[in-house]
Amino acid sequence: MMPFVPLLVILPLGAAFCAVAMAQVNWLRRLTAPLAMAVVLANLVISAMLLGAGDIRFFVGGWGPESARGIEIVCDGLSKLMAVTINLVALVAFVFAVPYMRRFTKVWLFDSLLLLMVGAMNGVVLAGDLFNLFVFLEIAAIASYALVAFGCEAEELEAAFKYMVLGTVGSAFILLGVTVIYAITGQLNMAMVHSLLGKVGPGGPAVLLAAALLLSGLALKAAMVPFHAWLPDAHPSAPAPISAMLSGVLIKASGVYAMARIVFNVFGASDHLAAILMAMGTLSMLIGVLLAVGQWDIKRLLAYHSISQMGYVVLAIGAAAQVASRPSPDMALAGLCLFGGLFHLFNHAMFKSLLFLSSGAIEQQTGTRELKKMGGLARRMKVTSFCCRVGALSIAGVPPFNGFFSKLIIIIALVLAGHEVLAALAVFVALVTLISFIKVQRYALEGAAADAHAANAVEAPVLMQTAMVVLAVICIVSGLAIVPLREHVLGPAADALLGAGRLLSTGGAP
Amino acid sequence: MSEGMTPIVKNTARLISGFIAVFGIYIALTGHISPGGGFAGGVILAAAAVLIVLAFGRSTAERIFTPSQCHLWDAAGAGLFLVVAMLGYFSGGFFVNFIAHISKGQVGKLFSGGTILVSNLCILIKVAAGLAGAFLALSAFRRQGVDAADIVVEGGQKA
Amino acid sequence: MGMEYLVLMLLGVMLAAVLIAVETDDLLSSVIAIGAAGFALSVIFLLLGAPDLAITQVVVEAISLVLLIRLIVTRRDTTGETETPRDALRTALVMLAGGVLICGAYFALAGGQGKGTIPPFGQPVLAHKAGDAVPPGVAADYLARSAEQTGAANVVMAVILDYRAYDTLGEATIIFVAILGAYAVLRRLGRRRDTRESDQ
Amino acid sequence: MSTGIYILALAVLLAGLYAMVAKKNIVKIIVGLLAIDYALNLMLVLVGYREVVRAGCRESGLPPILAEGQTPAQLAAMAVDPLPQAMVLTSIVIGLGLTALMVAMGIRLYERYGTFDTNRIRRLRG
Repeated sequence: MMPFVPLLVILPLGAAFCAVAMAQVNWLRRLTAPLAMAVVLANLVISAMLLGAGDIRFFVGGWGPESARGIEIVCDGLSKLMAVTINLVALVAFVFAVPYMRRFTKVWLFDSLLLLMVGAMNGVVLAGDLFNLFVFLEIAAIASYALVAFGCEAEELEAAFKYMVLGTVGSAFILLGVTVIYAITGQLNMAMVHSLLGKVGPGGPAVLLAAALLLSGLALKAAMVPFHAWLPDAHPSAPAPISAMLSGVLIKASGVYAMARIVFNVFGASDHLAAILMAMGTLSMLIGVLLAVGQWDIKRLLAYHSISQMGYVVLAIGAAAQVASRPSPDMALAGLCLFGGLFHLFNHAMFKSLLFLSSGAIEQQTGTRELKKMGGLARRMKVTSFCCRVGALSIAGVPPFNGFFSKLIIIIALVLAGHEVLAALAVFVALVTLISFIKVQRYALEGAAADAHAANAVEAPVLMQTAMVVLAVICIVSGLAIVPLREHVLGPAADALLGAGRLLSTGGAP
Repeated sequence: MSEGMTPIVKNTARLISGFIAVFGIYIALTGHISPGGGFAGGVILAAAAVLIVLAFGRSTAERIFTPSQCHLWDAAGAGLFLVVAMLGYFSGGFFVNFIAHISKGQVGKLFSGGTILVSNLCILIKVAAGLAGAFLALSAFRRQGVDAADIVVEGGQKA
Repeated sequence: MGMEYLVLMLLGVMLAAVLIAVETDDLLSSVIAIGAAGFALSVIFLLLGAPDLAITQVVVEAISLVLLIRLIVTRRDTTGETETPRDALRTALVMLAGGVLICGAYFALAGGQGKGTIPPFGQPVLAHKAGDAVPPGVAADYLARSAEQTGAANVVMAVILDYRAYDTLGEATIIFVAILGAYAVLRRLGRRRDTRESDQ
Repeated sequence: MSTGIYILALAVLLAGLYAMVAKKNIVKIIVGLLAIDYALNLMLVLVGYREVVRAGCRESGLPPILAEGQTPAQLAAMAVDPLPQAMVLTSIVIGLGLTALMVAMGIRLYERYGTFDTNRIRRLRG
């Protein structure tokens, strides 16, 4: 299995280079989308096969483990979970994009930019080296800036520019944090840095400075609440498959994943970091949902819900860090928190992509994003409305769907960890989410058509339906298959984070 | 002709651009033994192209290098770099400096450092073509009149 | 020793140039001032033993200046800056963040050899002495063994294109993706007109 | 003294941050991006800089390039850190790419709105 790991990054990057070259030849230009789909499918197969293999450490350039001279690619449980999520959503987005992107010019640019973004996100989740992580974060970010502006309309350019300014500030903080870490330890390899930070004293001022810089930079990328201003503009402005990718995986891979990796595997879970994560998570959860309730633009509403739902994940991860940093940590409880958080992360990738794709289908068929102008779509767009309903029920946490289980686990874990108030807040947010999505159902799918466009809407093309149905099925199945998922995917992912935490709590902590 | 700058600038550019290009290639070729490297060389080579675009105007420059060619070379350079990296797969890893495993050459001479020389050349091609193409695309948006006409059409349709 | 003062002086020049660039009203002066800061930076690189970076910084600076001047030269922005209450809030926020950052950096730097601080200027982890908590790091290895392991005399190139070539793949991809993005943004029309008309 | 160098570099960073977040002109924002980039690159190089004691007096470290007649051991004892320089090279490239993309967006925004002032470029609510 080992030689296949770097292919997750190389294949999309190489395919993107090929796609650009192919697009310069007339008869090859149409083949970029099939090439992209084939490559992402291959990636999905590889990452699914990796699930069965153990943890893999791959040293690029053949420089062995003894000195960390080269760059290390780490493929542990968490990386595998993220890789499967990324490639699954990317494949669905590519399939959806074939009919959807017909309206746009130069689709080959879209294909190669999206391929580069997918490759870069795979690189992020496989990185075992801090600077390498930063480089791939930056590729994914730059590709997403360009993709948000892909329509070249005034609002899209404005949103992309705003996104780009804040994203660049975030990257600057991350690079400064990496600089400080390198200055203290002289290493960039995450495992090496972790053991050396234990030696120089984890509570030292420089270590705290580095942690603050890295966390605030990554929080900007993850759109946690004090830093969330760009998200509600950027995500709705992008074309629908890109909105699905951005909300579905980019904020997770380059925000939440990197945050969890750095808190647990580089600095080691500690009380301050856990408190920061929990505060950010709670604030995002509450403020995101409260801002979402008043929205009438369907894509903006979904974008605000992304902030709120990512708040759940960060809150759960923070609670896990808090439990793991206690004097006598209850690792089973920390594992439960992480299990809930990571399960919600996976579920959110599925249902939020589904919702963005169905909103894209609705926008294309009715020509509007305003909820008030829609209406009665359930009769005219049966498949799309079915999928939209599945997504809405999942995100609202209605029992048989996956969102219910992950929220339930997070709430139980919070209660067990002694945070009853936060658990109550989480329940409250779930209720508000439900209300907000009842509004979507009421105005978009039920009732009478508000104007001629909505009245004349027809069902979306077959490929778009296929993409949405695949995600809807996953939403239903993953809710029911929770036990095997925990066994094979989510359990190893939580262990990957807690493994290092356990080392720290028995070994080097002061 | 109105396009481009004055004849003085054009003649100077004609004289100098070749030297700039050669210097860029030199910087890239000797990257592994002296300061420089593929990226700096590529930017210098692109500077020669930028000089041509600025001095002679966009349409004259497009007779020498078209945007399509720039894309092609850009992708080819990046692809070749990846191919060099992938060749290492046969000697047991990714990005292995397989040439240096066979023969390192004499340190400080041109043919040393294995794949470093080849990679520098790939990056030179990639960066030069990419930046030259980007500058061509940017200079298409020079005149305000054209841009303004576009707004009216677009805005009219949007409203 | 004198070099430290030279660097400090050049840094002062750089800071002044950046402040002028940020605060001046004329956009062309602003761009030229930031260019001056960039060239001062390349001299600092040269003084600090980084000739590779000095060369790259000079040429990149030249290209970025051409790009920026291309942006402003035919586009006159006659409107003055409009001030809103939000701007004052943002300025205050930046000042606050800056104060926190400077304080944090001061504490992270102070204490010299203390535990968990950044090593003082001129004595990085690389210049390890016996008894330090942290071993000399990966860089010592690169310096001592790159000629033998890669055959390249320029250690920076050996690091970039051999030890850490995977990063360089990322670097090449970054410039590729940025240029591709610029192309995407610069398309005259993002959406096809015919389909849009038939939609409406 | 040595702290002063770091603090000055951070001051450049803050000036850039101020321009990026609080300034209302697209050109000023790009200028701020460049300034942030300079400061970050400078921080990295400062972190890798090293003074050596030769014949009793302190001298600046050598560039990490093996010159004629030098042995790798001498280099290891006296050269500055090559790894931050490699990182800076990547960071410079990132800065150039971001600048190119921002200039492209600035041109399009000017074309759509007829101004560089972001207070007038405000159709979105957030």
